[in-house]
Amino acid sequence: MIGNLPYIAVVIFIGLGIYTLMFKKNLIKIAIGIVLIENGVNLFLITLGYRKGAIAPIYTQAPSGQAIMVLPTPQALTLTSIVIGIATTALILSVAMMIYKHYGTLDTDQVRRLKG
Amino acid sequence: MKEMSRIVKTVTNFVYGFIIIFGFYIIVHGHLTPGGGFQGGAVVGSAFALLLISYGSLNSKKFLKEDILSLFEGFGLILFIVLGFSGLGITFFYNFLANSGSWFGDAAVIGINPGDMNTAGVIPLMNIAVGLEVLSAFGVIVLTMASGAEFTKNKEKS
Amino acid sequence: MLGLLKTGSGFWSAIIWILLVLVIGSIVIYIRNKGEDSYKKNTEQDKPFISGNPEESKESSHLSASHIYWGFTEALKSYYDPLVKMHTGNINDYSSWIIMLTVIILIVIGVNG
Amino acid sequence: MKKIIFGIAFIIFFSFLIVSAINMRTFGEPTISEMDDYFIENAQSETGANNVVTSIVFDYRGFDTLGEATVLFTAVVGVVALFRGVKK
Amino acid sequence: MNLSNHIPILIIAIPLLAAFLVPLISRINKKATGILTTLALSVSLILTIVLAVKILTVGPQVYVFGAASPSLTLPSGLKFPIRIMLEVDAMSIFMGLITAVVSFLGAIYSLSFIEKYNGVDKYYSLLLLLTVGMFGMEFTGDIFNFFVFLEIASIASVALISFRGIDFGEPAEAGFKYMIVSSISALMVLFAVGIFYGQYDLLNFAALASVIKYSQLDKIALGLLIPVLAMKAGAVPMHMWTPDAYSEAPAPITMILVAASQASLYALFRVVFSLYNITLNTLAVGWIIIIFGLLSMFIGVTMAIVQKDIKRLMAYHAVSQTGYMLLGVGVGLAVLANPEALKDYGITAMEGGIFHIMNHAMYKGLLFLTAGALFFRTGTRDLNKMGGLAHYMKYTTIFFIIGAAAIAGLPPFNGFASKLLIYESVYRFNPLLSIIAMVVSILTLASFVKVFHSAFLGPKLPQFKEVKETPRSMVFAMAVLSCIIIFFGLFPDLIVKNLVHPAVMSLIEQLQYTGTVLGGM
Repeated sequence: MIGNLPYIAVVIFIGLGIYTLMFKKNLIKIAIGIVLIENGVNLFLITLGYRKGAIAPIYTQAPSGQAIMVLPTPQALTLTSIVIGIATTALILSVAMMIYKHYGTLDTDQVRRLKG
Repeated sequence: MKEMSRIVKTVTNFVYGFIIIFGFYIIVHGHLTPGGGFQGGAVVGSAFALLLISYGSLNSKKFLKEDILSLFEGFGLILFIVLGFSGLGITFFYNFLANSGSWFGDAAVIGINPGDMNTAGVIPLMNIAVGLEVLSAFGVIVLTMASGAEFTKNKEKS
Repeated sequence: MLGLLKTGSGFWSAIIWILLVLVIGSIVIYIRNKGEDSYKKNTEQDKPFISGNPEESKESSHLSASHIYWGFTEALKSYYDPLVKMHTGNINDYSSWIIMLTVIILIVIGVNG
Repeated sequence: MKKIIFGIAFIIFFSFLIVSAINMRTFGEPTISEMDDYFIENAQSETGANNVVTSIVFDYRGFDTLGEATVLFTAVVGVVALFRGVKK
Repeated sequence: MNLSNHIPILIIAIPLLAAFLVPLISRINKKATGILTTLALSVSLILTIVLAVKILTVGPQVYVFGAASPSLTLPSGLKFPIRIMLEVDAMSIFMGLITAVVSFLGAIYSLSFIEKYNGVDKYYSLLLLLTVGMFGMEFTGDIFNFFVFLEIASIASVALISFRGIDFGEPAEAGFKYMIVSSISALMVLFAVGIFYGQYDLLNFAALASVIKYSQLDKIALGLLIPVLAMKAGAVPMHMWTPDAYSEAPAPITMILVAASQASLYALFRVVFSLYNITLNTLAVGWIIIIFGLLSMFIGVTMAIVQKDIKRLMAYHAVSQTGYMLLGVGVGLAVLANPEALKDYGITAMEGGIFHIMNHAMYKGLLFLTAGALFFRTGTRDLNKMGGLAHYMKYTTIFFIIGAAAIAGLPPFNGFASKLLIYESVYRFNPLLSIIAMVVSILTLASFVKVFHSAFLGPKLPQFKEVKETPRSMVFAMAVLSCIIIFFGLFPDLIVKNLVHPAVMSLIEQLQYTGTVLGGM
């Protein structure tokens, strides 16, 4: 039963992010929500790659007699997705700064000149 | 951003060189130890952020030039894609240096070994290219957003 | 034949259509020319006639966009009011709708297998 | 009213996520790992890199890495373009 | 080395290299950036055409990165591919052609359009990156690689949408909204990738398609993928970002954004047809897509009628036209498990839907370019403030008439051909759907009559005395699109037989797609 607890944690991360996106009214908080989902998904990938009692997939000075290694692909994927996440966050925050300059507010109820 | 107190600046002076060297160590040893171009680049980028925060965005302009950083960024990216292109005789991204005996061309000892710098073919070169790109990209983003923050704040008062 | 598109229950050819339009159009023009010509240039017939009222200036007589189809939108007011109201422009609603639709699709797929 | 409907939608969505988490393979015991075993066994001889992750990042999945570097470059160009003309 | 084997990667890599070079070149010469961009995009247009000819005669092409040979998908007797590969079949190259044409014309149009802004080098760099992202989404055969290119395309689009954000607030707002929704969609795609990886330890589309079981988790992955990809394509009721983003972006970018949203549509079709195919309940999923289509068509067009901003109006039409594509392909999906009905009318419906993608990219691109020309000369997008512009901009008026007639489905333009295919085949599936589609077409005509009347007709207005015809490069881009529209309208059978039908067959026949990677099955 405890076997799937890490996945539950991942799902809670994603759920919190979605909740933030749906119900929080501040643009910066919405950016935080995106980051939460992103971390949840990254954690999900890493969790998929774990193998009990295994070592990191690096042969340099690895402890001898320990043959099993964790799955390397999810680590590579997570590395890629982390960098993508940084890029996304930087752009979101810059645009939010621009909005603040022109609108003077970060409230989603007021940042809606485009509607209808 | 204002500059911070003398304590912070002194500590920064001590630390930032080590952070940058540590970052380059991670970049160069990417094919042997944990890390690689992205991780090392991010470490160096954090040193830039530290400098920016402790010295304030106005003072740090003197030693962190956005212009030069973006030049480095373009250089790193072009090096990366050119390394990809140079495998084109066989396929794009073909590791043409691995096990060839020339630069970084030694065959690795199979199994657990202490590690040899001169292995892995184009991977160390790509690590350096990506590291250069990432560190300058982080520098440019941090600097631009700092001046942008200044800009948005000034506009708000007027 | 070139330009013949089979549509399952028939065919469509733009070239035949154009030829037909040309033929029918020339017939129409021919018939029209046979009629009596009572139009004379540079007389009273040329001037606009608005029930005897003076003609408005050219600039103000242009109908702007928001007046076009006023009747249509007025008649469908009960349809348009909630629809326009739905487009709030609020970013929370944007993401909420995505989640909403995801849930609906997940339920449909889950039920129907 | 709208908030309640969206709230219910959120709860259902979350429960679907929980279902997917429970159905996932057991933590720590990957059942199928052919591709990763291939990497672990052959990365050293094929690429010469001791670090398997790096050999995946730059060799087996090198094109992803190019894309990732491109994303970072795009973000930098985007941020600079957004704040262009700002006094330096 | 034989370069003809490397065409798929060169199409992506040459604009990418140019995108990296543009900021460096601009330090030497600002003017050269536009020329370099156009040159790179024209090279990739030519290569795309060459590749299209090759694929339509020889068959699907694969390109494996870093392998000992470009077509070595399974090294040393493995049963699964380990490297990233591009897999270009008839459907991918169909979308690739659209992308290549649209981005090339967008770059040419930009040569004059973007002159008055500063930061031109960044603009061109981002335009090239957006094109790279679209090409990557269309050509890739790897599901994680698809996510990476999706992110490239969305980040570049956001930066371009908010390109005018330094002077106005609205572009930044539109960019923020688009960024949030596209981040959600990309992260959901990544979550689905994780689900697939966790079950099958594979990341390749074709290899996944051959082992997929449609288990509980696969259902959840499908349920996450369909709405987010439909959202990126602009399906109602997740279309709200479309008018915001399309109206605030510079006009040539709007034209490319239309093609970018169609790349997501392509991904949706690829997931449903090539990845799952008949393992899923085709009737249920088909009806989901049909209902998306119906809602998009109807709500899109009715919202368009009440708009006052010319680009916003056209953006709602883009939503409405996306509905036709979803309708046509959805009918094809609904009868996928029924070979008789599929042969009877399903394939025709899909041909209509797929053909409409290309037609839509062309005429909607043309319409957005004319709107951009009006904005370029008058400085306003508000229809209430326009009038009498036909006196000053004769070419633009003609191009607008062609585009409006094509979108409304008037014969003999190309919109009519694809809409006719959809009407006649969908009628045999369910007559009601066909009737709604026709009503939507009439409403489309009505709203474009409104635009035509309020922008072009009427007396000469004093405030537009200085307005001239647009510069030559803009006229050139619009003229090329008009010629394509007229050609497609006159000879639709050529396109349907040679391009659209192979594309449809490559979607329907899953074994062909998987067999290209996994060997003869």
